[in-house]
Amino acid sequence: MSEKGVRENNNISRRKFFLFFGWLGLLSSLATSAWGAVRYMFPNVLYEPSTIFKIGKPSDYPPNSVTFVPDQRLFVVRGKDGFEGIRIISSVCTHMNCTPKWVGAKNQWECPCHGSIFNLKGEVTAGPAPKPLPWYKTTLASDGRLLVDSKDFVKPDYQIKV
Amino acid sequence: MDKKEELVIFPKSPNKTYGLMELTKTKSFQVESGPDNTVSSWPHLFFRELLLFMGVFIALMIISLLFNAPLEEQANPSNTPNPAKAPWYFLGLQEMLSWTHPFWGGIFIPTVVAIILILVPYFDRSQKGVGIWFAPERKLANLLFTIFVVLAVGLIVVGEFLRGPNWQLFWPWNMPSPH
Amino acid sequence: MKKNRLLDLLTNNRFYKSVFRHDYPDNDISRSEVVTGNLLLHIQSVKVHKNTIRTGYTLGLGLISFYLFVILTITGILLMFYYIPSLERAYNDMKDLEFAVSYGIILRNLHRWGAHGMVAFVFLHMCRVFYTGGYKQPREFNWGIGVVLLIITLFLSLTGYLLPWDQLAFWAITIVAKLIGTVPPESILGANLSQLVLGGTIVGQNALIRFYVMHVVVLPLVAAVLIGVHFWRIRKDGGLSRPAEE
Amino acid sequence: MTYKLFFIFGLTFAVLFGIAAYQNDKREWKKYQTDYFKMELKKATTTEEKASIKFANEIKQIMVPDLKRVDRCTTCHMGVDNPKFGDENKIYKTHPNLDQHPFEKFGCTVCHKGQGRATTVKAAHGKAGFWEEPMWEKEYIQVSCGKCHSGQEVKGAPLLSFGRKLFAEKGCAGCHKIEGVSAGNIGPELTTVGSKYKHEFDYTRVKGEHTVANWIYEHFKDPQAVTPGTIMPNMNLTDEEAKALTIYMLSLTKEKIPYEYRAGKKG
Repeated sequence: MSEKGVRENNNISRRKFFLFFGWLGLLSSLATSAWGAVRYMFPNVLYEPSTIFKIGKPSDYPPNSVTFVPDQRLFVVRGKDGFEGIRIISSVCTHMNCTPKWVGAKNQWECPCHGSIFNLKGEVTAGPAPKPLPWYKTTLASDGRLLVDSKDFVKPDYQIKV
Repeated sequence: MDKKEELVIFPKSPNKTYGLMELTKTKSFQVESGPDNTVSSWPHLFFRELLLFMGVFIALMIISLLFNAPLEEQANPSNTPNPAKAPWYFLGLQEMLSWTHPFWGGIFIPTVVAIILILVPYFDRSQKGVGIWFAPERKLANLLFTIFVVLAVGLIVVGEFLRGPNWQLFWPWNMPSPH
Repeated sequence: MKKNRLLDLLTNNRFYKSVFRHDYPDNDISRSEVVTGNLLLHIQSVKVHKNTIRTGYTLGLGLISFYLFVILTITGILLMFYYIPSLERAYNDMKDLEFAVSYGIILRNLHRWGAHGMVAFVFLHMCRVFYTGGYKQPREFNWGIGVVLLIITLFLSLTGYLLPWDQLAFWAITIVAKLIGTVPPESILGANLSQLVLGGTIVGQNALIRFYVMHVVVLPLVAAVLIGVHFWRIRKDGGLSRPAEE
Repeated sequence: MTYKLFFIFGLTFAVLFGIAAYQNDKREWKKYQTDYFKMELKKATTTEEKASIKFANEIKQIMVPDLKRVDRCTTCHMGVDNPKFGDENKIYKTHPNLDQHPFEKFGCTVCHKGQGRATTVKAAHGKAGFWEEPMWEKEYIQVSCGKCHSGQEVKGAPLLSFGRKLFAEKGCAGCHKIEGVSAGNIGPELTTVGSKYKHEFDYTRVKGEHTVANWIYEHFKDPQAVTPGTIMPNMNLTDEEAKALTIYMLSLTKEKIPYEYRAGKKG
């Protein structure tokens, strides 16, 4: 190969080297920035209400009743189903997040959206709901109010004696 | 000049007529023409454009990594900073406002300037000096435009760097620090 | 041979053809279709005059302005996810971007400095076109679009200036609003214009949402359309201006 | 040349994005949290306790919508509600009298000032650019007690109480009006003097630091020296008396504290 040919060959391989790393830098940066944009979309702080919150005092809920607490979307069940104490059940239908209504006459919750029906244990007796309504863990706070943890699910027999 | 003759790819005889007989497989569609002054957009133009984009983004990224965008105290209608300045690109306007009735400095002059700018090509119709930086044939136009640029930039510089509390003139090194 | 079959499988189907509108470019017809069907080569011609790529001629100023516009659009859309144009939230959202959101501050910095840069480069681009006589026939109209684009850039920058709702923003916009109110006759035209811009008589919630809508929807849309026309005219007016050829 | 430039730019791109990612990931507060977890691990006695400590970095915040505050102070000051940290250095130290001022109700900045949303040391303490309310230092924290505690004597705030007493004793009430306290009309009204902005004061004759607190303090020590021509007499106050009065003046703010946050009210 002539000297000129060698030089040209070198030039071409140099160019290939530059192009490869140039594109590598550019594309890897694009990937990084895409990942950064995804990361950006997940906030590090939330301004949502706490999942641990206080509702009323036990005395606010009469014996043998089911009371709807609209702000936190739950029912306070006192008495009923052979229990003495207070139990808290979610009022968010497990099907499509509608709010089932308490029908005292039939002792069951009926969801208006797609007709799911939940019995006193929270179990689905009819309709499309895939899971029973969850019961929330509750404790008595120092000021005498009920402290509910809506992330902590308990069995239907979990109750607070009053 | 002898080169030019070589570039005649297909010398024609004046005694004959020619017709297109056949399309042949070649790499170029340049029939009957010598080398022109054009280059392919890809890669020559596009690659340079990509490079320019990378350059712009690199510069912007470096600035953004080094300096945080300004954010002062929360807006407070009862607490006017002294001096209160418009964004820098409007400081020329604010400077003019401080001399005249706001309408003349702030609305009339800028509107007239914008209209004149749009109409420039219809006044300056000579075809000389196109595509040449500071063409000598365009001395007057360039001079007028330079006056406009100097005024526009100069007013901004005055507003940004020489105006202090109560819109008084200060030298940059004497500028009282805002509280 | 095997490789070709794989390519054939990938390219010789209706989906590929519906996207690319031509066969795999392994013959001249397909290759020419690649050229004619390419969006970039639609905006810019397949071959350009040498003068176009002379760095010293354009200095790339127009393209820099366009790139900044693109960067501003992207960062701006991302910032919109966290920014809420309300008096209670706007300033706090700025603080959150700085202190609590991943990559929040770098996006804000890119947006802010990019906006300043765009104002400067659009102006410099105009200077370049003037000093090279680039506005002359047949490019008169495109020059006019350019001037309008400069004005839109200024207003884009101005409307964005209010959004952080800090002292700098508030008082700058207060001054500008007063300025608009002085269009004579003040009591009829000026007062109404200022009312139109602020949505009231003070720089408050109504002004903030108006500036926001102008900043994120109206002005960018107008700018994008005009930029499209601007580019189209460059090609239709015969590419970039250049000296007459001997 | 073009290709060489492309190579350089490509690498610069990668480096810059690397820096951005690094800068974003390496936040000041993470170091403080990690240190806290390490200390917690050292203090843990049972294996169960040790297992429960997770080195998870996250921004913590206390939301107090009533007071329009979001305080992220506990992101670094993680020991404030942990009784085990009573003897630690001041970054992690347990906060005293938590039962009286639970910060899930009050937040931090309502008393301490500073910038609640900030997560860097300088900015959070109100010492970095454009924040009107730097953190109160040392005894000046008593200024904040005065916002809710209106009685003559405030327990734990001796200087504030002393200042209030001095205001009555030194005859200040004769010239100055404080809504609900005095009705003088010779000197300027002082009802909201603590809410005045820093730039509303003239610091040309102030010898020390150019802060509102220091302006008021020096003015008490020698009114004529700070405001020539004022008719306010020099009361020959001691340093302590001047400081007590300054603290009282600063506690007179426009800030509206909701009913259930004020002292002596149950809620």
